[in-house]
Amino acid sequence: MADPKVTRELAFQHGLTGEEWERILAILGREPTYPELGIFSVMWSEHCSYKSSRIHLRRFPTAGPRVLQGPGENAGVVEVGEGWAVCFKMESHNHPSYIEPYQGAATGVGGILRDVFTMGARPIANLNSLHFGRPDHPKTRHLLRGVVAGIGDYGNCVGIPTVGGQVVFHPCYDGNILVNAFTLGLLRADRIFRGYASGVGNPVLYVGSKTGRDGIHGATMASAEFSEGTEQKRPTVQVGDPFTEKLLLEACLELMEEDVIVGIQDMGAAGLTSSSFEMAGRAGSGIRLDLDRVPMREEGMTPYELLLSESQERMLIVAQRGREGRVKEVFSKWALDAVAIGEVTDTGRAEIFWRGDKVVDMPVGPVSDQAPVYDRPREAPAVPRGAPVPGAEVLAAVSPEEALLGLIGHPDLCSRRWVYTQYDQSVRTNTVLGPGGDAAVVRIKGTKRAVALSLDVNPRWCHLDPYLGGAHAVAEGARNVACAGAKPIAVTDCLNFGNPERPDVMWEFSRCVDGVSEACRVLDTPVVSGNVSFYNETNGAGIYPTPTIGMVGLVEDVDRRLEPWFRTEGDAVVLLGETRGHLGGSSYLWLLHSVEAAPVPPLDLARERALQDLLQHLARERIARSAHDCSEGGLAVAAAEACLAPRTDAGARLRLASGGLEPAALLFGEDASRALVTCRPEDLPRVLEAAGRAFVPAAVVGRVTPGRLTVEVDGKTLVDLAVSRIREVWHGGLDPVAG
Amino acid sequence: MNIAVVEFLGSNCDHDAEQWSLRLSAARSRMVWYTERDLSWADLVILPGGFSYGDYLRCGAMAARTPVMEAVIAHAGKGGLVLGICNGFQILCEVGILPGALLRNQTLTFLCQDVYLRCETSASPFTSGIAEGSLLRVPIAHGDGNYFADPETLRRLNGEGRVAFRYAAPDGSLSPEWNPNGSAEAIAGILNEGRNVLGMMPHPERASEPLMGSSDGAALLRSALQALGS
Amino acid sequence: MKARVHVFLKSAVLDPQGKAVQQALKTLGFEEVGSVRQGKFFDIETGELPGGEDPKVRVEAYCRKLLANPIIEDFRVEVLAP
Amino acid sequence: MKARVHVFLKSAVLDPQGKAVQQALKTLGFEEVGSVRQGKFFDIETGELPGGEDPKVRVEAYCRKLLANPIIEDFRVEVLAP
Ligand SMILES: Nc1ncnc2c1ncn2[C@@H]1O[C@H](COP(=O)(O)OP(=O)(O)O)[C@@H](O)[C@H]1O
Ligand SMILES: [Mg+2]
Repeated sequence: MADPKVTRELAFQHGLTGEEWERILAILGREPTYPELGIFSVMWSEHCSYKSSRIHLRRFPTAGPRVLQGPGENAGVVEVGEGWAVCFKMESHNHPSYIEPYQGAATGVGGILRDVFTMGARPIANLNSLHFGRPDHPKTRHLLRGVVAGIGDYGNCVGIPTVGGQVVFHPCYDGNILVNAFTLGLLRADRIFRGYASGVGNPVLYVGSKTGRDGIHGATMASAEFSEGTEQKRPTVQVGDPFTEKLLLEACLELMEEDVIVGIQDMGAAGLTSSSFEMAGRAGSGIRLDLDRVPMREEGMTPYELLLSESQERMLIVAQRGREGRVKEVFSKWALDAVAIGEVTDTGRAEIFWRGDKVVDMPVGPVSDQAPVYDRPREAPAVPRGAPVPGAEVLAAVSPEEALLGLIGHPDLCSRRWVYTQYDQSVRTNTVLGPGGDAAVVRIKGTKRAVALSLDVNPRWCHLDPYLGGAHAVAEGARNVACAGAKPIAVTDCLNFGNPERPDVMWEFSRCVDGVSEACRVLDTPVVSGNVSFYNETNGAGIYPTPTIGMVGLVEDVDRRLEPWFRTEGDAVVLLGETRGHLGGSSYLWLLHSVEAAPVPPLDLARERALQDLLQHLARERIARSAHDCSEGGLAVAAAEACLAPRTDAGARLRLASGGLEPAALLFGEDASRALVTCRPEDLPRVLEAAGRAFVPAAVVGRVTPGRLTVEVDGKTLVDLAVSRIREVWHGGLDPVAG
Repeated sequence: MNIAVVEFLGSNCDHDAEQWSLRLSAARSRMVWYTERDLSWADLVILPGGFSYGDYLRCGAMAARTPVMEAVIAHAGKGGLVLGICNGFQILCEVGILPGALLRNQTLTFLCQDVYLRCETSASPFTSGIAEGSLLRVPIAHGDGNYFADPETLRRLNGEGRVAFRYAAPDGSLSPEWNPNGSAEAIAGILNEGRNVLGMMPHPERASEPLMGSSDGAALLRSALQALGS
Repeated sequence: MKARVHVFLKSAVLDPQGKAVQQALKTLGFEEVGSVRQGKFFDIETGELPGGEDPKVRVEAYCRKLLANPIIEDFRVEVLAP
Repeated sequence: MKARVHVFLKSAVLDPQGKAVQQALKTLGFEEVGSVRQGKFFDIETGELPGGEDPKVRVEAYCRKLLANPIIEDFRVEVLAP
């Protein structure tokens, strides 16, 4: 098949702008060949080049004493003591998952796993953040079932436990779901591998699956809006092969035990192109590739297709000269091919051959890291977003008990058991606390240490107030890991937004980045990796800003961790933090009254930090027995969740003083920076004293009792429910959506 | 005691099984690659869980046809101990050392959760230290654990006391609600005729120390150790 | 009516299972095996179709609505008995 | 040689997948659907068979050695091209 003639129009069809076309002509000093045009289009796509987000991402704090590798590599690396480090990242697979939920989600997991093991880390935990349309949207059930099965089947087969995440439903995702996959791996701090193509004459090896016409132009698809009809024009969907991934993982890690690899990188979006250009770009070297040697799955493939294919389960390795044989040996033990397809040069150019012709000859630098950078126009909405909080009469229409059952049984807040029983949570036998708590806790064998992990974002808050929403996402993540007794140490993010060419979207983006940055600064959690997904928009309707935060915390002594649940009768229940009954942005108003009310709860990051330090102290000193943060659904939902310990029916009797607040505000308000902790009665003075020293308000609100949750306000019983009933409602919440 | 943990392409609970063995101080364990043919040195062979060959075609089908399985058959034939966990159980059925087959879970989904196992017989090297009727809390993690055998086989298994474990309620009773995958007669694990081979879907190695949430699974390996007189 | 439906992966779509089966057959000594593609089939029996609808058209509707995933799969319907 | 192999669950073996498909079809409004059984098929292409072996016999060997589990499955071989 002859290549089409390269014209300006063809460049437009590739998603390039007129300005970018001129730039290409200037860089090359001639018109590009068809494969070169393909390379520019993917390398300069939003997905690969971050052209709209780059100037904003610079504002993230990215350094810290623990950071061994910040943004810019395949994943971030943070030191966790005793010579160990963790490597983690989160990535979106939103568009592919909407088109084909099972394969889209599965290959999303595959991609993020490769990003982590390419750094030399053995993946030990997966998490995922899923955002679907409204629960009763006709597509939601199919998408939910497909995505969950896809994530499970892939991670289960590779043998990585999936230990947590979040599931959110909101109409803003009706036409654009979000699938964000997170992986954390473990490595020795002095054995980090990077994507460098250095050392002139070193061989470039292709390892893993053969190349087919899979997902050609997936990267540019992730950089364009959906419209009626794109569902038809879709490129070939990629199918995941988790068995091959497992072999690839083992082969790479085995090879990494020796001194053979100079640089390594997975072939993700934009496949062979992005891996070779990025590796040469980082090293400031050149690269020569011979496409005839690329293992092919289909007949008649062209250079363009070979360069742009997104076939899964492939990696590129630059090995030390003369050690190719060893690479082949290890890969053949794992029944995989390793083929030398080129070598590192000192020309600073990518020279790519096909049947003896040089089909690509372009400078690496300008393509890989001098991609266009845009400071796109930003504009705040003319009218602040959100409705007012309804008056007391409206709130009084639902009794507190009904409201509590309504919230914990709502698809948004109910148990995720249906989801996570489809995930292998315990393979590798490191899972100390799996899904169902505030944060997952995964131990590091051979030490007393563990990591605590949480994914968080409240898109409604980000919509109402992108700055605060971004800051809250970080604060909640950090609070979740602190409730497990962990110290928050670093963050990865996945920033899901609408069309960046819209000033209001760009404003949301910039504000979210500022909020995330500020919270990360105060909480001492640098951003070490991340991902941006723009164009989550169908027919002009964009999603709410959704900056998913992946928080990583460190538990130094896993025996001094906390769980979220009430367990022991007679324990005192203490509410830490201040309750002002803030209903703006609450789940209560949204889920029960269909009101997205402003403003979002204020966030005092210094107080947040004080609370989190206190929680860690209570855990370390073994003063507290449990800690659970108050987030969606407020104090009452937090209390109900704390009653739902596996295999126990401990409840609580809470006696609250209204302080003049409406019951709904007191029970369901979502004031930030609060947690419910329990302790032995004799430790109560120590808890209160520690809180006092930390300037964290603390109120004794009740006792752990068997079998029932009762809540009295000013002496009046407002809630009196059997724990078994709460459990039943909570477990049944997803049935109408998933069942 | 010398323990062999067999590694197939795609196995992913192999190291969990190895570490489980290593926690028993009297045990020495070694990983055995699927191409090896000699297991004469081993006292106990563990076929680990976890997606050999991706569970493609049928779970355990391809692993059952690897060279090492001839050695496993020989070892079992001589009365050597073999423990198949999850995918290992599926492999033992595929190769015919144990009767029956494991079908897709009744829910048609993968299931990972804690279950209660009722010990049905103490008369085996793996269960000698576990009282009949007592319960173990151990996780399952599988998509195809729905035990199937023809009525005649089931009759024999029951008659010969070769059902080792059944899925049970926390009070030890049997009911469909507590049989997570729809297995025939709630069967979770079975023995061969010689009682030296046990296949089971649940993962005892994932319930073998307090940090994992349960230590109930440790009893299996401890029993085996005792049976081997070490 | 009785029908059999074959659902196959489109030819350009990767078939990891077929690939693994092919390799396994080779290892078992069947060196000649070149390619294997795996698919599903459904044997369907129905009662009377509503309003004399054409059986083939009806079963094709099953496929489009449920049995096949048009993004990665093709299907073929055979009516075995009307 | 080209062959197609069908592998089906024996009739005594419950087919929960087929059952689920049947129920889903009914829910979609295809009330007439009585029973559905799901199976697998393999399209196999080979090079020359060794020593002029009968193609059908050869493919049956694939089935017995790997493709079908006789405890739960039956198979049928069609040779499509010698
Ligand atoms: N997609 C998912 N996969 C695995 N676990 C999940 C998923 N979604 C939610 N969970 C788990 O369910 C629990 C509740 O989630 P969430 O309400 O988001 O917690 P929190 O409010 O404490 O952040 C958490 O333990 C979380 O890890
Ligand atoms: Mg929480």
